[in-house]
Amino acid sequence: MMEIPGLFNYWVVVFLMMAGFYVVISRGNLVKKLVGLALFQTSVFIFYISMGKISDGAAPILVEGVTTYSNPLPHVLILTAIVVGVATTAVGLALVIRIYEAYGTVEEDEINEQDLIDDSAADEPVSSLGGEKDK
Amino acid sequence: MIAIAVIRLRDLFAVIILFGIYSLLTAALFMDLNAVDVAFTEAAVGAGVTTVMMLSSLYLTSRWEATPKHNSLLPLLVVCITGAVLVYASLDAPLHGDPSSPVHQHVAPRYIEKGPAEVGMPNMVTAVLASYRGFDTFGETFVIFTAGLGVLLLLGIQKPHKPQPELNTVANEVVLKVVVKMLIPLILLYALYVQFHGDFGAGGGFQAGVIFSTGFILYHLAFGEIEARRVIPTCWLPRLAALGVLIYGGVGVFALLEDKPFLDYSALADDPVQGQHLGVLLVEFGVGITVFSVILLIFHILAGRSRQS
Amino acid sequence: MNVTEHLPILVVIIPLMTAPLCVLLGQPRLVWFAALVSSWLSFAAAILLVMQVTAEGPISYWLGGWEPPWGIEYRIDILAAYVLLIVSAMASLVLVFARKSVPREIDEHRIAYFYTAFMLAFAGLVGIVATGDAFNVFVFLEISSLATYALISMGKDRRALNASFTYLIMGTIGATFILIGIGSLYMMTGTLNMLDLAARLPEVSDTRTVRAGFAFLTVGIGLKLALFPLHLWLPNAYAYAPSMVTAFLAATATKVAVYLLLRTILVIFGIDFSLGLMPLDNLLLMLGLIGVLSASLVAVYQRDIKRLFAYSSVAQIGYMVLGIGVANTTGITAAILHLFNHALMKGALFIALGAVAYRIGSTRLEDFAGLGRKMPWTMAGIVAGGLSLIGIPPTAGFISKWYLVLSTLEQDLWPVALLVLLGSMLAVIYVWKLVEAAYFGKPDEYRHYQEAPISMLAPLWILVIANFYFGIHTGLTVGLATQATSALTGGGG
Amino acid sequence: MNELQLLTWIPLVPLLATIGIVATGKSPNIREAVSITAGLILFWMVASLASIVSWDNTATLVLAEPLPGLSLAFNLEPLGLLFALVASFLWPVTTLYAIGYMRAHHEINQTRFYAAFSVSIAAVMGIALSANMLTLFIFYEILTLSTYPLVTHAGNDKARRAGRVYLGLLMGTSVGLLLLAMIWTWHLTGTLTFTNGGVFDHTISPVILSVLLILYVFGTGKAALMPFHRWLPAAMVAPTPVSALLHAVAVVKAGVFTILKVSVYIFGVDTIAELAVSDMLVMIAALTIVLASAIALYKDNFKARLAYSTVSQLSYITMGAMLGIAAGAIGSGLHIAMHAFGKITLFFCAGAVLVTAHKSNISELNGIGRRMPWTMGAFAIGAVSMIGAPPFAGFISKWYLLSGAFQTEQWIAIGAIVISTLLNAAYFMPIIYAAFFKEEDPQHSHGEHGEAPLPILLALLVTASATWLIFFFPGVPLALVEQMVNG
Repeated sequence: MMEIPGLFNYWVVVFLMMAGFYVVISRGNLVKKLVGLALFQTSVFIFYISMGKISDGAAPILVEGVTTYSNPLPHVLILTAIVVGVATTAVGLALVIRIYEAYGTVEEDEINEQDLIDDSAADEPVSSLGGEKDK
Repeated sequence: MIAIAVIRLRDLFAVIILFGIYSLLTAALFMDLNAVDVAFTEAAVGAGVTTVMMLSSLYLTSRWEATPKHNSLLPLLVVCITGAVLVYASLDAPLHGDPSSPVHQHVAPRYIEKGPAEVGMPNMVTAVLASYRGFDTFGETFVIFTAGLGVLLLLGIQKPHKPQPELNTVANEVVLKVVVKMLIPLILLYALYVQFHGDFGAGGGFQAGVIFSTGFILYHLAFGEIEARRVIPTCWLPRLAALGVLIYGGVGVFALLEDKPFLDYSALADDPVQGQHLGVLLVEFGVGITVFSVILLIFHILAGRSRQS
Repeated sequence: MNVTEHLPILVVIIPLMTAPLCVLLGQPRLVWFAALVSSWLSFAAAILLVMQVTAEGPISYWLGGWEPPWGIEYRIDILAAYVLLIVSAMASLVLVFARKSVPREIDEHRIAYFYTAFMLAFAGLVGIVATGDAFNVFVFLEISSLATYALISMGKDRRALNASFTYLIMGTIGATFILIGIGSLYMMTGTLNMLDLAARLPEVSDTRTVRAGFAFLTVGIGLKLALFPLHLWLPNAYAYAPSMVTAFLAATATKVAVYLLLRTILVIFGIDFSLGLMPLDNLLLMLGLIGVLSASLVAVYQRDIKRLFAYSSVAQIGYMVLGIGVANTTGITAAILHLFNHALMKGALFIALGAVAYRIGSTRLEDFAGLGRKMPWTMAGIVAGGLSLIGIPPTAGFISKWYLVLSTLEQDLWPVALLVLLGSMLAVIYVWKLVEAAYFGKPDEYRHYQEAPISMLAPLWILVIANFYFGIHTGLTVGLATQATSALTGGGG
Repeated sequence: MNELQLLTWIPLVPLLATIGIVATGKSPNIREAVSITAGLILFWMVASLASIVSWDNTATLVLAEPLPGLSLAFNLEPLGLLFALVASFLWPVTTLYAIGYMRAHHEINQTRFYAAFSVSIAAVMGIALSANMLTLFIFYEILTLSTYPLVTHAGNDKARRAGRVYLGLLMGTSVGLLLLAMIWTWHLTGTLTFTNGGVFDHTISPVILSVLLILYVFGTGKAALMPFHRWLPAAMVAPTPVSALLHAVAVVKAGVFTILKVSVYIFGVDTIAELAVSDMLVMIAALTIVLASAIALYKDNFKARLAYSTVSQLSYITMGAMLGIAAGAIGSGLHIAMHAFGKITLFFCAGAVLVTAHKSNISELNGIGRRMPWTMGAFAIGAVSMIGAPPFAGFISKWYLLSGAFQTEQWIAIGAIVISTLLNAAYFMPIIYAAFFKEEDPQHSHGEHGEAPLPILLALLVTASATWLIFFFPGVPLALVEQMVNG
């Protein structure tokens, strides 16, 4: 899609972003959420990279005779961002595994149900606090 | 598009594979947007590492996603608002690829014009990455370190149990073993190339680290866990990661001791450009080590985990 | 090397570099000691910074020796120094408290990594405060966040995992929003340096992209800030995290987010844009108010005291946001003041709760029965912290309340003033629930009670005394706050 | 010691006493010796302060400056001095009484009791001497908090509920209304210092002033103006010495004292006179007077009846302050002192009856006057003084109030005073009559008992005679309040 000029790229980004974001907040499955999160982030990466692009500019590696390069800065930022993304995913997955071991499921609803049970188990009314005695 | 499929599908396995393909496509897109390094990383990290991690953790959890009970209207609304804002935003955005857009005006030119001269390496990305915005990369390395640490904290290291049959079937494939034996040196060699060639062509610490670790992961798959851990004991990996970060930080602190600002590589040698070059090399090396050990660590942990649950 | 020149980076680097060292050290006591020392060192650096900044004005530090906007700049103005002080001080105190508390709550073999994660979280927060570069904020935000997720998930209760995951999802969404915001700003200005942005934004400030970027930044920070209604992750995260983590987070994390908000709307965009062009002030005012009242109400009905104070934290954040929303000098001063004072009181409260958890292994209301007798010092600390929370003179809480109400009156928003005070009445209720339980409840005969160890009482009482000291001698806090405000509203740092 | 030193020490003495009490908690005798001596020292100090003070140049002691331009400061001022004199005189007396009472009644947690007691006194001293509204507010809150453990002394559920009402009303009103009023005043005028003739100039619209006045009057929950009076009856679950000193003198007087201070030194008598809303407040006060007296009439519980009588008496003071005229203010100032002596006597008697005869209801008191002549005699004195008949203290203050009401032609106020006087008579006289002239009915008798324990007797005789003496020598208080009004 390199030849398509103008704002099209941004709109693709927006679409992907919406897709990923939607998965994150609507889906109950934790793994799916993480996938969505990754999707979401990737779309942001594209957003950055495409702003760094210059039409018929070359990759930002010094070569004799090439004058216009794409902007290296967004690339740098995104390199960082990608790594951050994968780091987040890693921690997230580790959490999911622990959750699975603790709850036996990775479905948000079921987990929340179990939590509610825990809470209510803990929340029986306070035993009436009797008067205090002298030392 | 694949994104849709990712939303629709309930089979998480397929979802993840699709996601991998999707990342590859993104990488291709990056490539064609002249973001060589980014494409490289996305391919290695997004398509490679992420997928592997997701799969192995999927193996530890359940494969099928339940049909969501709660209705997804509110989320849809939120998403639409977000999307609307974004489109709204994009309306005033400078045209894609337009050289005159402010992005290309203010800061960037300096990198492009002076970068090679000041830092002394043709790959501007590496220059910016490791020198101009070296501190970002420093932070980034710490992010990886943190991630490894987080996984370690969460899952801990299990003792390797005796390999399970289905792994043996793989492990007994003599041919495969041989192939792998031949492959691994190549991979490692390539990794080293990427590592140290980063300042000329595409690549650098991250990519190198990833490739390096994939080499070992391959070995792990082929020869089973025990073998793999004999080569590099898991308990070393965190220390190795720490070491990598320390190398990076050490360079910075060295500059401090020279009473130059933190991470000022020109402190490393008399000729600033030389110093820059040296600094970048060292730093990239540190990054490489950290990335490699963290990824391998995570893989070991996940793999070791899969035995007992 | 000349230390005074490198203070800005030292504050961040010391804890940051300690983290990998902790991994290499491995031995728990050793690790704890290293963490303690480095946190105290960075605390000292922060103190020096405050003095330096008040003496010579904002400091700019060029990382890698590249001048901004090409390189990354560390910029320490009064506000930054002030927040740095808070964060490092809290870290140092909490680590003292941790000596006994952590071995009780974390398994032996994890302690070393636990402290590493803690140092990373700490360093990340400090980094966010110190940096003057928009993208660098994101990076350090992620460092601290990732570490925090791990830390929270270390809680004994399995619900800690779920809480941590929710936080991870919301936090990452927030971070990504911030990333989008930064991106669109960068797209319009071509720079990432905050001051440079501030300089170049006005000419493009009427473009939709910038406005959207502003929106994304605000929402993203709002998520980190647990600004109502984006606060859902906070109560569980605080309730189930290990005590020392809760104490540290409650006292610092949200504060840093508030700082970030101030930075964004006042420094980067400038007060005219954020509070003039955009309808942000009324929005913040409303959200803050709703946050205060609803969260306080919910807090009243909590049975788990940790959760109770977590909700009250949401309410307190509401106060700060409200202060910003009032959008006059006094209001912002109030917000900055409350930043500090709330760190004091919540730090004290959660440390005290940690001590209780350490002794009786629970923070449920009914388990507080009779603690007034059994752990007099701890409970006295809680009561004092509670009074400060309510805003009874002569505590620090009173001072910030005073400024907040004053600011609303200056804008002739006296209904708001009334509601703010209503909030503190709710605080009376939920604090007194605890007091009654502790002083009139009958202790359980079968349980062995004992006063908390000195290593917990010491930090607790340092904070309690600070609460009273800064309620009477406000020269430092009010002084710094007013200076910071004038610097902020005067445009730039 | 010079004035400043005294200003410093007067609040400190009770605090030191607290420390001493806690330290000597193990041995009751020393503990109580400590509190009594502290009381005597305190009174001596206040007295000497009164003797050396010269109103032309009163010293101000600045402790700290929590907010720029707004300091924690003490300074001497006639009304404050009067209040301090009364409180510090009654403290040792009450302590004496308390010793007898607490021991005879085998109360628990006596150390905590005495400690909290002296903290409260310290707070009262702080209130009396405070030079500006902020200082007053701080000590006002401290007083609320330090009396909380006294109210909930028994520690049972009843006490706890009472404690909630107590804290809820006092702290709620003060934080919600009083604080708001203060900050508002600060916002308008930039000062909270008590100054003769008030701090408001004529640029401020009367509407805002009216709102502020309402906030102040109702914000001072301790003044027990209806509808915020519920805490006072509730507080009666406390041991009698507490009800006697704190809820007949210290706390409630702190409330009306605040109102009086505000009306004289923040608004200024003239400003009050100009405000239309003050008439409304007078009306509310009048209503409180009558209603409370009426309720008192139907209370059979001894202390409850006294409590409601206190509520009504307090509103005399509020009313006087709201009249917006010198005589009214004087009357209020005097009434702070006069009512103090009378009411504390009554409470002492109620307590004495409770510990010796174990009777807490009025219907049980028939013929008790024969067994306890001294106690009931003192009670009669107190009662008559309450009613406001000569030759007892109550008469003087009522006289001034009435004259103030006449001068401002506040017929409602006059009516209220007259009616409540009748009601006072109606709910006190039967007690005296029953005590002395009715036959003791056996079903209520709890066995033989004689006069109350000696310390109790001493205490209530002191206060009773004081009530009587002041009628003949009203010099000091009168001089002080007139000083206050004339500035």
